[in-house]
Amino acid sequence: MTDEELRKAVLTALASVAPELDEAALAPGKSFRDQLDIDSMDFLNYVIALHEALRIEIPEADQRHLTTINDAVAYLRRRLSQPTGS
Amino acid sequence: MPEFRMPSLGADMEAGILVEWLKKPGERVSRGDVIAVVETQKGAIEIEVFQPGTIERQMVQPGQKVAVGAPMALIRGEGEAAGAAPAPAAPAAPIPAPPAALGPAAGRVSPAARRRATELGLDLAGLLGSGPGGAVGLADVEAAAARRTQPAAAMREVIGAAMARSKREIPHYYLGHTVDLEPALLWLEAENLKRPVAERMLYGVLLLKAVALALHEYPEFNGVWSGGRFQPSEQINPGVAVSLRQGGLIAPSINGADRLTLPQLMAALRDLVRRARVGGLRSSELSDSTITVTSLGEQGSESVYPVIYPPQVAIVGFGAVATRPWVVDGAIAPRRVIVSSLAADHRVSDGHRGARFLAAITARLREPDRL
Amino acid sequence: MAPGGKTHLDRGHLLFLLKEMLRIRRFEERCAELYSAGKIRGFLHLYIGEEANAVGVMQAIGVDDAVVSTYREHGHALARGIAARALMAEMYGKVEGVSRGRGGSMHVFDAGARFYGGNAIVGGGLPLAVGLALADRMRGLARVTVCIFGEGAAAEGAFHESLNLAALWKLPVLFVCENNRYAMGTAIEREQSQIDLVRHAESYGIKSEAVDGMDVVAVEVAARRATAAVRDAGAPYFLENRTYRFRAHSMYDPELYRSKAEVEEWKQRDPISKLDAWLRDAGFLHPDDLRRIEDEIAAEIDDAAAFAEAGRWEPVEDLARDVVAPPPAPRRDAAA
Amino acid sequence: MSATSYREAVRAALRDALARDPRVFLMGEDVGRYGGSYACSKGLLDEFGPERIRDTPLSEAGFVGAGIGAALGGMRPIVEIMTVNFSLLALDQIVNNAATIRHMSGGQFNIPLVIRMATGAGRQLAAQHSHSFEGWYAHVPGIRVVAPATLDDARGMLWTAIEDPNPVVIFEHATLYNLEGDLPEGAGAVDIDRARVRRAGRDVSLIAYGGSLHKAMTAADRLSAEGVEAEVIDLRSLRPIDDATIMASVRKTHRAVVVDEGWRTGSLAAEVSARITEQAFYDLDAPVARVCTEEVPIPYPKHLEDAALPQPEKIVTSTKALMGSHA
Repeated sequence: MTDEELRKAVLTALASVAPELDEAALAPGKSFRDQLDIDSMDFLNYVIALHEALRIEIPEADQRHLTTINDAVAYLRRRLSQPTGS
Repeated sequence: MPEFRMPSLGADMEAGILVEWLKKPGERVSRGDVIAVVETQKGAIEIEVFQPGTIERQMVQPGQKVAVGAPMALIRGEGEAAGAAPAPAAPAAPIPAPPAALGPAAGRVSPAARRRATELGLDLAGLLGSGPGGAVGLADVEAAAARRTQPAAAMREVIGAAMARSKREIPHYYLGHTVDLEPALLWLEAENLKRPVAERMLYGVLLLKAVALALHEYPEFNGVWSGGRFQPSEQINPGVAVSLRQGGLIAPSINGADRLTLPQLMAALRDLVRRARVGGLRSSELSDSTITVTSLGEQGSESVYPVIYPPQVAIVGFGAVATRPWVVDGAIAPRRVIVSSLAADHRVSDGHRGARFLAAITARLREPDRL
Repeated sequence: MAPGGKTHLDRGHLLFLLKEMLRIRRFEERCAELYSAGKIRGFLHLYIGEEANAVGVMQAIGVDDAVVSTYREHGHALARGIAARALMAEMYGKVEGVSRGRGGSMHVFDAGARFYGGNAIVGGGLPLAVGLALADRMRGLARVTVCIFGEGAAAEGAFHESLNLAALWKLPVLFVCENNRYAMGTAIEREQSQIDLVRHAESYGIKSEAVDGMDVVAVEVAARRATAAVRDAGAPYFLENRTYRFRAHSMYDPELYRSKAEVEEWKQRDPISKLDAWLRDAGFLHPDDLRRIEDEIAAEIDDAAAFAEAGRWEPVEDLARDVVAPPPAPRRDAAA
Repeated sequence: MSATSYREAVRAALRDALARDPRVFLMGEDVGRYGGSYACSKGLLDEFGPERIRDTPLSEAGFVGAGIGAALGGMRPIVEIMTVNFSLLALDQIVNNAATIRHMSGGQFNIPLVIRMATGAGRQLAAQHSHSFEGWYAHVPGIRVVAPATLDDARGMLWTAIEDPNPVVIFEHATLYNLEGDLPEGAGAVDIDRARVRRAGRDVSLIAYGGSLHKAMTAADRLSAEGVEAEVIDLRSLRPIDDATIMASVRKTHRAVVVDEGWRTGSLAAEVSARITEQAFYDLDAPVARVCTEEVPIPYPKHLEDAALPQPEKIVTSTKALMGSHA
């Protein structure tokens, strides 16, 4: 997957919990938890959405790598290039 | 023959507008079946039937505004003869007039409002009028349009009315208690490690379950104030305050939370939050709560001083999880703690019992594996 | 013939008077026929029997003077010089009519002839005449306004107000009351406490006289005397022309209010027959002359009717035309 | 700017017109020696002489008709009828002659005549001297009808009316003659075609004219204190009615209250209301309301007269009723 495709996937997962999301207004390097008022339930649903879309397991400890668009793309690129742990 | 009547979906609801019937005449319905969708100030809500039987006749049509308690349909019970209703000409009967209580202007829409609604593609059927004589005016249409994109406005009114009533009528008392959450969180983290992402749990579930279980010992916090007295509830149905993305909040209940396992409770909570945020709550989920649990920890507030949602008599709040120096076994150690709080109705309970109720919640959280 | 001054009773003038009266009579007879044929509609008040008054009075005024008349004004208009074509076209309601067809029989207006209606509210024209004369007075113009009305108007407040004003302000108005004895169907004895109308005018200090309205020469003589007095004194004058209409008030009425015998009696005094007989007796009128006059009149009226028939209807899009005049120039905005 | 009164503004306008055009003259009952029933022409007799400041007998039909005749005869008469109540005696001349002659002469004759009259109630003059028949006159095509409600208009409408080739009836509300205010030194002619927004607002349009304008303004002040911003429209011209200004306001505010001292039935307010429903129906957010005089001959006692007439309180009440729960 290209970075652009990954970015799309992250935004899609995010939009499932924050439908009013305006991509243009989102700073890609900053935590969207504050920008989009994402609470832990939203965040969990976002992670689950990523998990379902990309079919990768995301350990709880790794969730902190998913809080900005840029971090998430980088993390997912890394994860997808490794053989899946499952 | 029993009548199906417009249910009261909240303390401030006076009427609802029938959006659609989901069951047709002649169809069998069981207790709990969703029979219709009704538009309220809170949004479209599915309403259930509690009377098993067969729908004999629908008495109101979509678009009609129906006062709380007004009959909407006739339901023929098991073994009851068809046509027992004294309405042989029923199918040809004209649509009943709206209840007189709605006033002469009910259903009136100003020309400007009608045009604006057309422009906005807004369905006028759901609107309550604030114009002269209760007619729907331009402002009502604009407000409805704003609500559509920002439901907060109408909800704010509902919350405001309920909270004002609460503060006016309920003599609140408040208690706070700091809970050492370290054991519970450690247990949860270990548990989550074993679980695939879709089955992970949030610590809020532990809090909810602890409250539900503690209510077994303190039933005076579980129930409603009705008819001038407290009516305890057999069922433990904690309402969970869910903040909505557009603002406002709603507190649907998880019925029988005390009997659900943590994973079941987590699933129920996830489902509830999702449905609360996209719409699609059931009427009973909004009217069945026997107590409310609210958590504002995510926003960093250390403690919450909540307001009771009438007709309930208590609300339990949780603040943020914070790491604090804590004395453990005579030595100071960093521990993650949380402040629990209780607002309760003095007409029903006293601070003494309230303090013990909070202590019981704390005790449950100390033994997470037993939750 | 010069306005005012003495009447010159030569043959030519007498034949002219005869012809003028005949023109009016034949014109109106044709109008009655065209009314019956549906070409003319609305009210049509015929002047037949009263022609001596219009013809006699009009001899006394000049082109600068003004005429204010009533709804029984075809005779006045023709005698004043308004073309039969334009008058007939007005009867038809055609654009070519003297009032562009907007007025019809009752509302003949002609700026060129200074002919100010065609006023169909009884008594309504008298104040207008007072105002026209007031304007002349204020503008220093030595003109006379002739104001013609019936005896029915003498019972209206406007009659008394106007006579009072004209006398009070000494305005050059010649009031000509054509007393045909019936205010529509009400005989003068049944509507006036003082049937000698001259005395009403005299009570305002207005010089007044009664004249035989069935005698064109008598009317002309009196009218010349009256206009001369108006010009000389710069004050109003009042003529009561005692006359009679031979036909109904409007086109048709059952004439329950007067006897056939009375009508027949007055017809013996027909001003046209009377002048015709007098001219024959005096040897002024040869039968060929009368035939020629009648032929000329018939040709004129045929022409007028054909002209009216061929006239145009105003487009309905112009309905609101001439309700108000456009304002003169852009105005300063008060908010500016 | 200089302090002046409505009466003085009318007088200044008369003096100006008499000085500017020798065809202009003033005619009416007691306009000369007496100085005008409302003292509008006081002093003009000395200045312009008895020919041009012409006292008339009590002959309304006579002198109004004479005014029409004089206009036909090339003059520019200003006829003062002492009050609208007496104008009924001249109604025939105004309606049957002034209004019709241009049309029924096929456009041959204009009637450049100005008729001024005092109108309205409010001074305990009882039933025969308190009429408001502006609406009757405004009913008639062929005349123009204006109602100056301000000093500017009292000063400026007359000259424009005199220049107009049509008969213009000017209604001066009798309670306005003592109205005081400032008038610019160079104040002069103003249009007589358009309504004017006297106060801008967003919530409701109060449409008034003449004496009622000031009641509407008072009501607007009170409404503002309660959070309702009323736009006040001064009709100024009652025929023709300036639909554009009215509709622009109603399209903005979506609500209208028409204030009219005439009786409600068949009133000018009815006309304005009908036009709004014809032209701005889909902009309305509430029914058009009217505040008119009660259907009773105006009584003599002050409390009853007050109760009969439109008042600021009634305007406020009617407006609030239109606002529903928004006020």
